[in-house]
Amino acid sequence: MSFIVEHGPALAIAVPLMAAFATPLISRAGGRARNGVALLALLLTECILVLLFADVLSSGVRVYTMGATIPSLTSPVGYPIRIILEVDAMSALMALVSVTIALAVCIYSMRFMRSRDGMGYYYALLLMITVGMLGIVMTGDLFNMFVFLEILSISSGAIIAFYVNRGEASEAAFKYAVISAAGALMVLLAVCFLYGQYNLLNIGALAGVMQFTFLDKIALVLLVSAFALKCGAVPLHMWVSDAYSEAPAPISAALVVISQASLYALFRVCFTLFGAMPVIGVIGWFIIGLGVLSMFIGVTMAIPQHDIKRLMAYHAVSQTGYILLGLGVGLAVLGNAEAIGSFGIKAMEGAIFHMVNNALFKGLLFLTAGAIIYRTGTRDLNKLGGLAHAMPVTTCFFIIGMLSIAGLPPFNGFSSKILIYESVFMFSPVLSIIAILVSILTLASFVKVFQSAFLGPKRREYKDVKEVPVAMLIAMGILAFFIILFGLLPDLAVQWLIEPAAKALLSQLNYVGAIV
Amino acid sequence: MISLPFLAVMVIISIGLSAVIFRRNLVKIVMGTSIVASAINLFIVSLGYREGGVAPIFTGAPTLEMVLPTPQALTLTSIVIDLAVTAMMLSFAIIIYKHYGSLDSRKRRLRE
Amino acid sequence: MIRVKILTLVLLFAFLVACAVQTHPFGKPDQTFMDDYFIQNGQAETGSNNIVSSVVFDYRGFDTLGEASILFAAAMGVFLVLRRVEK
Amino acid sequence: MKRSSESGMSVIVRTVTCVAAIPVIIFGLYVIMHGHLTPGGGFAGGAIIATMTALFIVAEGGDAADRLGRGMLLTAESAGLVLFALLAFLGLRTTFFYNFLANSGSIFGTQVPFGPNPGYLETAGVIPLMNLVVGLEVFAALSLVVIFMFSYRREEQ
Repeated sequence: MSFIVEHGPALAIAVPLMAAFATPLISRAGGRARNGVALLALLLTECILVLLFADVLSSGVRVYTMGATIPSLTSPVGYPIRIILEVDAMSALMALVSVTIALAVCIYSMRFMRSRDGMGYYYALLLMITVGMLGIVMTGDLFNMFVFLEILSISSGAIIAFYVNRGEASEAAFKYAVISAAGALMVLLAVCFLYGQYNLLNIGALAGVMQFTFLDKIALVLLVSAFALKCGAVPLHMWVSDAYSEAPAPISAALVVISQASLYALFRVCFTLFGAMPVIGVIGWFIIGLGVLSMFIGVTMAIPQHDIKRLMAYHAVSQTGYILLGLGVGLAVLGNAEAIGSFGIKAMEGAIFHMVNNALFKGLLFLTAGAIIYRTGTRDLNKLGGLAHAMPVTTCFFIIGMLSIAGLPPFNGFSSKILIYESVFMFSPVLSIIAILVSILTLASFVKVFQSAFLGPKRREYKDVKEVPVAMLIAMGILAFFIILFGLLPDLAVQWLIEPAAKALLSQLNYVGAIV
Repeated sequence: MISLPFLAVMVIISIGLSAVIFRRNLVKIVMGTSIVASAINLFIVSLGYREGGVAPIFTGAPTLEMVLPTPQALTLTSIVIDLAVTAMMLSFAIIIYKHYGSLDSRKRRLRE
Repeated sequence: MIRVKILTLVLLFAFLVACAVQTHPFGKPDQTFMDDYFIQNGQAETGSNNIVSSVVFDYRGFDTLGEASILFAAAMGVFLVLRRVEK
Repeated sequence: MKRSSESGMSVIVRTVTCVAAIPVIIFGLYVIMHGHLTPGGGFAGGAIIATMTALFIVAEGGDAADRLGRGMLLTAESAGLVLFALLAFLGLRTTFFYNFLANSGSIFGTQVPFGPNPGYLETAGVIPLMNLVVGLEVFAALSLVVIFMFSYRREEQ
């Protein structure tokens, strides 16, 4: 047990990686074996991460030095020379969420994608996506983060183009690939600037020696814009709607978590790498601006859509805005201990909680959209109707997701949004009012979807439609279970999961101190 | 004081960017990103140059004054990544050509 | 429209040149302690004459694993995209 | 209808390709195996050998792309990566990616004196082994990418 915890960070990345490498070989033995191995690898990773999370909660930051004589030997000569994985509460939480969603996506894909060809490649890429997400959230090395960002971009880009018979899918994938390449090159250029000055690549060590010269500020700007591009904040959201709506439905759910990984990278850079910069508040305001724009434009563009997945894609942009708003408020008051204590930490808790919740309810909604497509074969809301009679369980899951994303009690979206509203109100009432307004618009938009897809008389062309297979229901059930759990016990969730993560993000010195 | 190699890198990055911004042909967009990536590789390598240094390899090394090894390792990684990205984008371009019979980005929803 | 694009490009170029001006003079890196460590101790610790190799496969081996898996992901992606699909 | 690129190029090109194959492959293997002594390594050497696949397809024409064993190359790619990860796992008694063979006295474990030396093959621990498996993986992956792209174009005509 202690062996697993000690080597946990490396094992959590290596296990799905190994499974991905072996997938083309195992595919020869048949689809069942391949699915089993993928599922097993993800379950194993989940177990490792649960142990790791428990350990991080009790004993603080865990570092893992690749290839050193002992894992905790980070700086043998006063500075790190090897790649170091660094897991604090925030990383562990994000890793846990990523793998949970990946698990649900994997179970869902077993039935959803069953009759398609090329499934060996699909599962290999799904596992690679998991590896990329885990790598980004757990690595403590800037260049390593770039490498994992590229793994994530390439594997998700390929899998967006899964339906090669549709021209739009390959177009969306091309767009996504160009955008990802641009973002990754910006990250690489920023890494070059930092390396050229300090001859270091480790995030913690760099944060310790940072002088905030002109080039450092350029690097910060490049990193912030690259990760904002990758998470789909508004002025840079042009890829989101295409990529989410053209990807297979389970992958749309995974794409939500991919944006969360980029958000994690954004906040790791802002709070840890540049946390001591005197003018970091400006970046905070910039992120608040991005957040408000994303919230508002995302939801207004969602309302007129009649393609169910495109509509949900714009809502994903809008929900990203809430997270950016909350963490931006935290960043804007970072230097001010009093403000942090009174509302800053609450705003960040709300944002991190919303990050978790967003992955859950957005994932659930995309999976229900997939269920609708699986049975009816259309994404057009005008052609749908009366599905509540035929698919009662899916309808229930959709209602749960809908009420949760709109922030109605007793679901988890309410708990996180109320934290954001309260704390942002103390910072600036106008922002809080905009957030509430957006929430109402979200509800209106989803009521429209619910009404046109599920309510109404049973349509003649869908008279053979029945409930989706049980594997898909299990996958949706896992997410719905966590939504209800976090909705009913928000205090416990905040106390045990969210608060340590927010504190970890704020305590830059702990992160740096674990390295040097 | 500006160093010529760094200026050259920036010029090449601008050439690549201009290809991405002005060209409508998908293959030329791919070429543009590839040029930018190569320019950044050049930048990493030139960051690690030390005057009078030789390659950091001890087999028959004439002197112990060596250039920095880490940038070369990073460049190796980033070359392979660039190769993978280019292969991926080219195969998307192949599919798009198959569907629309053209590589012009103006013909469809796709704008830069 | 074309003017906006040219203006964007000129601004980007100016921005990049400003960065190049701020970078250290070519051939004289500011700090070299990490790389000097590799040159001094790489041969003893890993036994490899080629320090770049020892950085690639030992000190930064995890990057290389990531790099190899990127190639794997790209190959899988190309096969997935260019597979035979019955219509 | 067969174009010239379908049925291959002239007999001169094909003969030269066959003649060139041996030195190119040997040079690739040399670059891979001497990765810890001279410039190069698994990535460069694998790419050198993979150029042979591309040259072969160009010279022999489209049908050659189908004759090359895709299944075997796919196996080689996966096997190379699995072995690479396994070599990293074997160091897990100390840490992931620990160079457990260096200076150990066993295979590739000879101690090397500091400073310039003529280069001894039996050094560097797991680095030569990793070079080898990475070379295998890179060769297989690049060859497969080339083959897939080439034969896809043919199927569409």
